[in-house]
Amino acid sequence: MPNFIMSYLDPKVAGTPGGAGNQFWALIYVLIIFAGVSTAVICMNWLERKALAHFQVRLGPMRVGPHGLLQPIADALKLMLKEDIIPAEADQFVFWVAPLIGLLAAFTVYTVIPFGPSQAVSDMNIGILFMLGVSSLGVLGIVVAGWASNSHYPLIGALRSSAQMVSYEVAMGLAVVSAILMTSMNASGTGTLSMIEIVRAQQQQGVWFIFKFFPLGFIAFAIFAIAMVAETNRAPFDLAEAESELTAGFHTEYSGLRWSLFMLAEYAAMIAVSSIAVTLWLGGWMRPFPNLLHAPAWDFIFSLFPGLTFGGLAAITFIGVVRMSAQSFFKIQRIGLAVFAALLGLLALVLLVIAIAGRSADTSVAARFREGIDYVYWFVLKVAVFMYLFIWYRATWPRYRFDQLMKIGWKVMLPISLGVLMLTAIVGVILS
Amino acid sequence: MSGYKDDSTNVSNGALSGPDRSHLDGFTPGLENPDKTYLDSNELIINMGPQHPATHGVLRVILKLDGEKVLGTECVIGYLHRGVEKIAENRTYTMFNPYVDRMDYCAAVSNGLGYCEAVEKLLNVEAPARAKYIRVILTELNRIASHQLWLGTHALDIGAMTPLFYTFRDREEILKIFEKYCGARLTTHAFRIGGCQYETYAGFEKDVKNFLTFFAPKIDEYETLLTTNRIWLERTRNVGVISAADAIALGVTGPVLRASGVKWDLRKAQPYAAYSDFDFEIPIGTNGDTYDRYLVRMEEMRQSMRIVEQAVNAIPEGPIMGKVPKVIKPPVGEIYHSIEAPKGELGYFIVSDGSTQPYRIRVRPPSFVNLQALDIMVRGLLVADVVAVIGTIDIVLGEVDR
Amino acid sequence: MVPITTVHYLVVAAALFVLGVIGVLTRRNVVIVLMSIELILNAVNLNLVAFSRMWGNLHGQMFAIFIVVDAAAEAAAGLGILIAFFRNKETVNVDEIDLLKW
Amino acid sequence: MNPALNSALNPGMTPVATPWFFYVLAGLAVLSGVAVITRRNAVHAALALIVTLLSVAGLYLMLYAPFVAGVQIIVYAGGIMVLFLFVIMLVNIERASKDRRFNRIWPVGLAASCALMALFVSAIVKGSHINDMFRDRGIPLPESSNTQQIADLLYGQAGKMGPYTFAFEIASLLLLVAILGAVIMTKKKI
Repeated sequence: MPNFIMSYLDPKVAGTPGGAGNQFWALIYVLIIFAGVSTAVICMNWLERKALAHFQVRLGPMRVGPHGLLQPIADALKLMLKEDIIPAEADQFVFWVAPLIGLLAAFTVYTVIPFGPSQAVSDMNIGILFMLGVSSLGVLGIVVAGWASNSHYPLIGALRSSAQMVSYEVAMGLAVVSAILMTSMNASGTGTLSMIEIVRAQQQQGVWFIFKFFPLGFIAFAIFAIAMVAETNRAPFDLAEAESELTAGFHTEYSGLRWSLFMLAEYAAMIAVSSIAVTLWLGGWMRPFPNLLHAPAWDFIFSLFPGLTFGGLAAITFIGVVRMSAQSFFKIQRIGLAVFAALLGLLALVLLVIAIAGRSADTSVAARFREGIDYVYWFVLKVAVFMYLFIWYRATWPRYRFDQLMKIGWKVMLPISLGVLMLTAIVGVILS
Repeated sequence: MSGYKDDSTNVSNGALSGPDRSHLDGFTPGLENPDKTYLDSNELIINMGPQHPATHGVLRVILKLDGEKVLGTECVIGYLHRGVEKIAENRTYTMFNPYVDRMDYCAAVSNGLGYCEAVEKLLNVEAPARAKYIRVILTELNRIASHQLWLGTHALDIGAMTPLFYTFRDREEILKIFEKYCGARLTTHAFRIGGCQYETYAGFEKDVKNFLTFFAPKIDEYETLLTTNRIWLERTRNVGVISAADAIALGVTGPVLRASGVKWDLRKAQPYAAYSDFDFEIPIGTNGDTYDRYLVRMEEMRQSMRIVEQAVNAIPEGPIMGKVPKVIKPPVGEIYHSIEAPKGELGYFIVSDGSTQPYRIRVRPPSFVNLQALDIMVRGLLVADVVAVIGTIDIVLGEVDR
Repeated sequence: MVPITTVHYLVVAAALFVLGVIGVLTRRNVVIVLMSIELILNAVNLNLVAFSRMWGNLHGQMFAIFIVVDAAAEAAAGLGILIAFFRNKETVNVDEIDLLKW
Repeated sequence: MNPALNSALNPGMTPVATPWFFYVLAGLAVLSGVAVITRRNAVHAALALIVTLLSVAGLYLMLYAPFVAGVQIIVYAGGIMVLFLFVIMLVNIERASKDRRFNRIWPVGLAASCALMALFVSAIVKGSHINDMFRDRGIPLPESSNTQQIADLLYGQAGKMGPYTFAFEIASLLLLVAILGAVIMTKKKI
């Protein structure tokens, strides 16, 4: 039934596939997102190892593929083929199911993340509430994994992690509420919990919420940015898996594929919380200055960015090819890197062609593609900044101690976020 | 856990004052009432080590925990015991010299210096001035290398990954000098009884001076990473506090003692080698906490650079070997000689029966003695602090177990 | 397929309620008894929300939200009592909780 | 235009999802409910309860109550159940897992529950078939503004109190009391 399949590409239909009840496209979106997030996690794996290595005056993976580009694939293969050990005294069923809980929680969140005004699986009326709720389910996987391992280090890691995530959720939730409060600063005085509507509210009010009521929006954003690091168990709040204290915390007893599922869940959760931050405070899919520079010419200029970015990456890769040692030992690596550069260049070319083809007509398929690419590009770019920050934190800071973590969560972040919430409400009432 | 005795190590109930435990808010780890804990459920007894990322080798610490709080610890050592002292009884004095390098393998040069000087004292010979200067240069370089290793691993234990790679990058330069001088990087066997075996290679002074100019900004680089880092401050300040009285009573030496405010450094107190010729300060701390120990060691690296600079500028010409007989046969007697190794007082007690082999050698390793302070330092703190304190004591298990 | 009506939801809610009651009346472990109470509360909530849809107003949903609040309070207090009890008696079985004071 | 899009454009009493979803969710809820009361291990029971809670949240979504569903997930599954798991880990369940599962009077309890079940069945049968009490009133309940309407009920529209504002404040007081009570009961020294 081509009608059923094509219905979503019809430019007259607005809304997300889930919202429009279009189950076929919703399923396609779910698959795209699953594949996309998995790929992003793999890229993130490579990027983290390389970036961390360069922070630390070393090279990182260099052997598997040119500049270690194939390293994540090799890692994934290794982890899949590795023996999956379940300790004899462990609770078999719970041990088996724990990583899946974390993974499910991390991936379910993506159903409401808006990569664009209609580039989301579903636009739920309670989007942000759903997101916070489901991402808080991830802690169950960790707690249960620590318990099921039937070993002391994982148990301590699990207890730490549950206390940590529960207490940082409070500050996180309050910061989110102050952003939601800002959505109601319009003529009708009605706010929204829908992720798409939150971005639209920023567009209507002409300001990203990070700059709204400066510095209130910024403080709320900072609270969220700190809490989300704690929420995802990353350095400097990685107490649940503190290597030097608890060997590996809650996943000490895990190995092979099951362990890699934990890692997948962790990185997926990182991307998910970064997406929340981007949606709530950094304008989601919007390009910079959508209201100030709204002429079609500006639209065209900004739509060139995706192509130019990939072009730049291709150029950097090509410089890498040229600079690579000419020894015959590196011949295959050189060819591989050149092919990679060519692929990137091709991608850049395709993106540029789409941008140019879709520049004028608003209803053509090319224009819709151009728009969609634009939205996803800006969204992903903003998320990528957060991903880089995660790596940067890890390279820079020592780890907090458990009591200090709790102190910061309850005695610093909670009062500040409460204060920001009240001030936002007061300022909003005064200004409206 | 069998073999775990809680009362044996409780120094604080005895003559010593013990660290300030006011942060325990009323909860006393109950030796009087060992079954009562926070939740009144059973305590958690966990084995930290012998295979654990943060115990610096094969130290095994049995931790008695109440949740995260440490009620008591017991160190189980001996996993790296090689019987170095016993081996000495079956080796000649010269043959035993390389063995001492294997004790504190992070500061092998200091070990060799202590042993050679002890035997020289027993033989009643003295190394020539040039040899003494070379010894000082190499020993101080080795002190810097040892402190670098300590800094990297200590920071890694507390969760900062990056300093480890910075310090290893810079330690490499020192190891290169060692390699050029004597062919070995880690267990150098740099000195011989009576002086040095090797004359310095051409360009030794230049290399050392290059290193000094190279390294001065690097210390500042480490300090920018850590010294004013808020998390680092919170993790190290008031952690693992040991008072001067406790430290002295436990026999703690080295930077751990000096951080508690005791100005005791054998290089000044009883100068050996050529240390009396040089002008340097002894950094001391005030609180005796982990942060003070960190600062003391950082400052010690700077002072070592000062010493090296003075020594390399004033290195005299002359022979490098004293008048030592081919076969070393010390007179009957005994001798104790100690030097200031990077980790503290490294002493050698040698009993000679007049033969070519020592009758008995007893080593007083600084790590072994300092490790005793672990229990008193970590009681009432959290698990994460145990790791930090093990790091700050700066133990090397090769030296603890010998 | 039969369209889903309010009655369907009522049947599910009744089943959950009875399961909860069975749990409360027969299990010994206090933790599981508390969980069974959560089952009962959920069954009630499901009924309220189903009726809310049936009548087409939101009062049932409001009640459901208040019951969730109540369940949170109940869980906190119940588990607090459980921990206090476990500290003194070293047991989590209801039929051993037979003293008013100890 | 396909029928699915049609239904999205006129929000009414059309089902959010197919009946198929209902049966899956209801089955999951009841089956894991059974697991809750029969599992010997408290952690298994807690996991089963989480499945029940999430299925019930799904049923709420089908009943046009997305906000209640969100609250259910965030408070029940994310908060209360973590608390339960935490407590299960704190109290020593080694002994509890070897004990008898059911108390001595379990036949009585089961009989009473069966009687309750019979009561429910009769009530539902009577209500649906004889009095036709449970017919749909056909009043639309818009899903897209559910949260806003609940907010109106809770906080009131601009300037005046809603019907539940006072109750809401009381509920927060109840939570405060519960927190204080839990703290006092569990902490020995305050």
